[in-house]
Amino acid sequence: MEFGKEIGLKLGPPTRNAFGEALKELGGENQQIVVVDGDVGNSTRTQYFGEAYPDRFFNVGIAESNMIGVAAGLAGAGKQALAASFAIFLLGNAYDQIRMSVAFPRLDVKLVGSHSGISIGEDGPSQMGIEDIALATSFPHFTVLVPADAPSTRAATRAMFSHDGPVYLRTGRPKVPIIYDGDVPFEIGRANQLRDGGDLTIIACGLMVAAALEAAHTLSAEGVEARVLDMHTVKPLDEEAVVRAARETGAIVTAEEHLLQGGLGAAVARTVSERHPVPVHTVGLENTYAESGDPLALLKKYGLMPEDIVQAARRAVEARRGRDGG
Amino acid sequence: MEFGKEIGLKLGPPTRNAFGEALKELGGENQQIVVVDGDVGNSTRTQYFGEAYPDRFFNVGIAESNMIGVAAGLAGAGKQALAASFAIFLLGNAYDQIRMSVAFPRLDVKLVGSHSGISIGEDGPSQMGIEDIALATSFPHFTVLVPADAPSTRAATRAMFSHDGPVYLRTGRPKVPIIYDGDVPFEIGRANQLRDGGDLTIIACGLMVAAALEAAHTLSAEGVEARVLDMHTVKPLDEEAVVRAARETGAIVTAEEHLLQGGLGAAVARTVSERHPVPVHTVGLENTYAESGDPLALLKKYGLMPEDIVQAARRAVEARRGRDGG
Amino acid sequence: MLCAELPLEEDQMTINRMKTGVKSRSVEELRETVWKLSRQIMEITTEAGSGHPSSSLSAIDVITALYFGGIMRHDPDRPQWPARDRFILSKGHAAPALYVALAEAGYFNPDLLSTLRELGSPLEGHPNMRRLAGVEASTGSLGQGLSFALGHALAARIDGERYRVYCLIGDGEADQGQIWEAAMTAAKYDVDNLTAILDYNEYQQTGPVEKVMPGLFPIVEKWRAFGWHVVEIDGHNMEAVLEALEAVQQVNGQPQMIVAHTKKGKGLDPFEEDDVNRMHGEPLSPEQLEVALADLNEMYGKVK
Amino acid sequence: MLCAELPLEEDQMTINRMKTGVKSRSVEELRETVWKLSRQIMEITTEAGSGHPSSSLSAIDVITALYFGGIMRHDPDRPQWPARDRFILSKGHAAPALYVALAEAGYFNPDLLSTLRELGSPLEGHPNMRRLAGVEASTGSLGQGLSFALGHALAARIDGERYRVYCLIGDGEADQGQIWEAAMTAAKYDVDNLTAILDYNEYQQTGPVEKVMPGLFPIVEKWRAFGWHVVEIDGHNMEAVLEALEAVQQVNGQPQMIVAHTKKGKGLDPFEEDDVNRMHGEPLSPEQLEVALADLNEMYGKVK
Ligand SMILES: Cc1ncc(C[n+]2csc(CCOP(=O)(O)OP(=O)(O)O)c2C)c(N)n1
Ligand SMILES: Cc1ncc(C[n+]2csc(CCOP(=O)(O)OP(=O)(O)O)c2C)c(N)n1
Ligand SMILES: [Mg+2]
Ligand SMILES: [Mg+2]
Repeated sequence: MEFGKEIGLKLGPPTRNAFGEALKELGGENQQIVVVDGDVGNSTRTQYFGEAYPDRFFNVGIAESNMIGVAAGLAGAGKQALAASFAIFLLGNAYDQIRMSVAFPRLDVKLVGSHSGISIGEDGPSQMGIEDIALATSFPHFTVLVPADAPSTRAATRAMFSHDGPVYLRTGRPKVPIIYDGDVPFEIGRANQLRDGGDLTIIACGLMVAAALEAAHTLSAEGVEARVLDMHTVKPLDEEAVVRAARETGAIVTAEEHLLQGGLGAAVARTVSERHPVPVHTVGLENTYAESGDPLALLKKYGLMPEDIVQAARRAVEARRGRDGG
Repeated sequence: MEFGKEIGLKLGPPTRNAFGEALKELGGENQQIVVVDGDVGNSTRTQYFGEAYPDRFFNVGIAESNMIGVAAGLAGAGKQALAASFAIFLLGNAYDQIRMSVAFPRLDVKLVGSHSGISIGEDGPSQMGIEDIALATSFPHFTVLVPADAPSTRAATRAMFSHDGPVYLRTGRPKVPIIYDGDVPFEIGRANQLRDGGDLTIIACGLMVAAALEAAHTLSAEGVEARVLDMHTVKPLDEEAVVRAARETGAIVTAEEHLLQGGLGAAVARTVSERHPVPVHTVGLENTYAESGDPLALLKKYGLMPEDIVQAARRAVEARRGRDGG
Repeated sequence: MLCAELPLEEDQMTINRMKTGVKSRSVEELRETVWKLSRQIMEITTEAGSGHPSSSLSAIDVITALYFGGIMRHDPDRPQWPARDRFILSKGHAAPALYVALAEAGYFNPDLLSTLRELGSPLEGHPNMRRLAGVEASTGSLGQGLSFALGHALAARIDGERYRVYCLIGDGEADQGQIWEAAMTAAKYDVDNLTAILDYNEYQQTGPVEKVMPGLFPIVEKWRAFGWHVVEIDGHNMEAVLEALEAVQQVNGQPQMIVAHTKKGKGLDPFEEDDVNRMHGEPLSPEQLEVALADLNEMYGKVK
Repeated sequence: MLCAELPLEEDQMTINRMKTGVKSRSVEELRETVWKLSRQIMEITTEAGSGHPSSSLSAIDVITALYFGGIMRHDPDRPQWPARDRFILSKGHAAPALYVALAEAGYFNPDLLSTLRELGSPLEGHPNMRRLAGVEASTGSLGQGLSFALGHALAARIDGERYRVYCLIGDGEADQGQIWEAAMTAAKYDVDNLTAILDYNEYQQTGPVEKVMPGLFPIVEKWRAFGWHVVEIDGHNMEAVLEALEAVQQVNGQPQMIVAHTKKGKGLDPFEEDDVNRMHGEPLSPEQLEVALADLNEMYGKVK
């Protein structure tokens, strides 16, 4: 997805690839890591690990519920177990298994969902994970990571295994712009500020971080300066960064490749309304499934373009001014 | 749960019973209604229907995924199909089946989840539905009903079958106070205002409506007058009532027997921050599972008592004053 | 490999075939149809640049027999006809096979085929029952269709209708527990108007069933132990397919499973050459398409 | 009904029993233990006023044999001992049976038993592995334990450990597709350190299996078709239980299923009188408890 071209962002590899490579690396460093696949390792890229460490790789077939149970049992026996599938098949077909066998006992299971969002394109809505963030954040004690690009996905994968307890990591299928080309700051629970500005804050995750940067550029030309936060950890939310944004910029726009219900925007709105009420406008899928089609055409049709963030930003700034003046 | 005793509320039957009776009645009126059970009909009370209309009642065993598929197929063939189980087993074990076979094709399937909340008590967290609202509201086009008492559950059950399309109805296990003893206004998507007040609005659903009324009574003695809304429809949310509450009372408290993540409070916060930012304080389960124990003792320990609403209300009013004054 | 257990007299077969609303085709015509639809499957997925041609090809003989062999009573002019027989494509990624059959039957204008997977086209990557006449179920998440088919079959019982429900599942798809839940429940309710066909093409997404889930074997014994009447056939032999589909209609009080031995892209070089996963989820490149179409023509005696 | 397929020599049985960290009991002592633990199950659930005594009673002989018959190597002083054998109670609602066994073995003070289901007690309504030593898995949502047990069994393989994993599932629980997913996968990986026991008490929540899910029959053929070594026994006959549990340890390259024919509250009047669901999920009233305890004493020759 070529967002941010005009501000010099270069297209990098898909985040699922970055994850797969990092996982393989980690597998070499840590013998306790085991991987369970639901027969989609060539899609999620756990295959890289599987080929390198076949003795620690278990393909349980197209059976996501069982995949989670097996991973949980491996963790119960002391392993760091990772299970991966398409985001929606993982969280949707094994929700209760994750709840009962992973989240409730807080076992050290790492979950990775590929094929997130609508940017998978032609395969269509049955394969699109647009509710995975809502599902994953619903689990008490869970950590939910939505990295924006390949380098930060690599960092997220490492951070995930350094963290003791259940983590969900969201990856995507298309190539995405490189946000972090040098140093990659990645601390779980700590937003990365990519740009500062005093008129509003755009809080984004995943693919939408590049869109947010592009939007900020457009807004700047209009004289509106936006702070941009890469909220790579959706849970636990970096509430301090959110409250600071509310206090210092007075208006917030969120952007995510996900349903608005239960997503990043909803989490931000809850924090803001409790701790420092300011206008929060949300960009995401509004109560709808998408359809098959070209990824970019879909992002346009369903309102997930930089331009949609720009418009939300204008509305948010307008709303702030209304309040300030009123 | 004897909330609201001092304001004259009388304990009525559990909402699951009211649902079961209404379903049986409707079964007599409408031959197109069929029911699918996951071998818990004596818990969900679909048994009443099953005994009256055995030819239209299918018990598929302890297999919630299949239960949803069968119900969806029956709906595909023109039936009004209802499937019921414990809230978490229904939504958690069959999330993807509901998504793919019900929500996406918008089939006329009615889902009913009993054993919601932590007030089921001793059976403990594995049986408690505390994420069902988050899961059900995540489905595009879904209608999600959380009635407060037996009479409105009866009305909700009827409304559900008058509505064309997927509906989730949440019921509970304990006896709950009667809120509506005469006329029961129940329009899907339209909140019921149970009390007016100018200092804040308490928006509640399910069992917490009675708690909200009791809290409002306590607050009144302190000179704080609360509007109370029974938000029996969590989706689609009555945004107009919410915005009116924000505009007219300037502060909001939400109360639900559910995780805060993805629940009523999050939906209200999202609407308010986009359309009329004011303080919203939320009462519910904060990122935790509960445990086994006496229902009332659990509600106390996990902060779901009228007193917890009162405290949140004080904080919200305080926050509003800070803003008004600041 | 043919072992349909209830062979029928010629007469009875003819009568059964006449039930359909669509003119039923001779075995020779059916082979011709398979040839045509196979072409289309490969062409439209190559044109779309994505999709699952090999998963569609393995099922096309069965689907052709169902829609055009006089097996299913259906009427393209009345897709919602209450008494119609139903076909549920549980392995939804084989959507192209369903689309070309529906177009051939007249459910929609065949011109639409070339819009496969384009934004705005009702021919989505996986079947969407809300957008395309003749599609009975929205599928794409594996494991769900058999339960859905069972729901339809039970509805027939309530309504006193005599329609039959056919459901096609993948062999890899049978990894899913929901398939076995549905199998058990179908046996409980003795639904004999439900026929499942297992597209036993021996490959799943990442490799051969033999490697990915040998636990699926022995497949016939499994379905028998789950209370089903099981028939095993060569799923690319039209006579065998027809005979099995006829035969199962005579079974009383039991759901029926036809295990159809098939291949992903049988006889077509680009597929035959791949022993990893027989090009699962990969369209042919234009060059491969040319080779495959030539192979197909040869197989069907179409060489000019 | 006993048909353990690999009978052992007396010697071998004794050797196997000696593996355990806990002193193993004689058959007579084990019967005595069953008597004691059965009492406790009924007493603590009646005191708690809720719970599943009948579901616990049907499984108590098997659990007793596992923990005290020299079958499992385990050590109450080292509940996390890496080489321990594991017991996973998949049908988590039988928690009382697990709790009384763990208390008897010395995992915790038996005084705790009377706090069952009270706020603050680690003896929750369903097992919580984070709160009680000896509990290997948090369960309560049916269908999940066998996958979890399989995970443990695979971990042993990676680590070169020789521990065994035992998993108890309900007959109704086998309605769940995940059970069959796990069954298939266990067969794929030839895990012979995994033994499942099916508590075949013939009742589920709303009625007899016969009525609720006759599709579960024939159960032995199903597990065989899924690649398991199957043994069928009388689950209330201690010799038979021990013999089966010994025998399956000799099986190579295959997971094993012991189908244990049991009863919910065998021989105890209040349960025997209920032919709806044998008091599923209902504790005995104090009066019923008295009757049931008297029946139990009689069965075990404890009448004074
Ligand atoms: C629940 C679910 N998990 C994973 C997938 C991804 N997927 C699509 S096709 C496929 C392989 C299916 O194999 P099989 O059933 O043998 O079908 P074939 O293509 O061989 O006919 C997989 C795993 C899916 N669609 N649904
Ligand atoms: C996923 C799930 N669905 C439903 C239930 C509710 N439930 C608890 S016990 C039970 C019956 C279990 O029957 P069976 O497995 O035969 O156990 P038994 O008590 O007879 O040993 C049911 C349905 C549950 N615990 N989990
Ligand atoms: Mg296949
Ligand atoms: Mg049972």
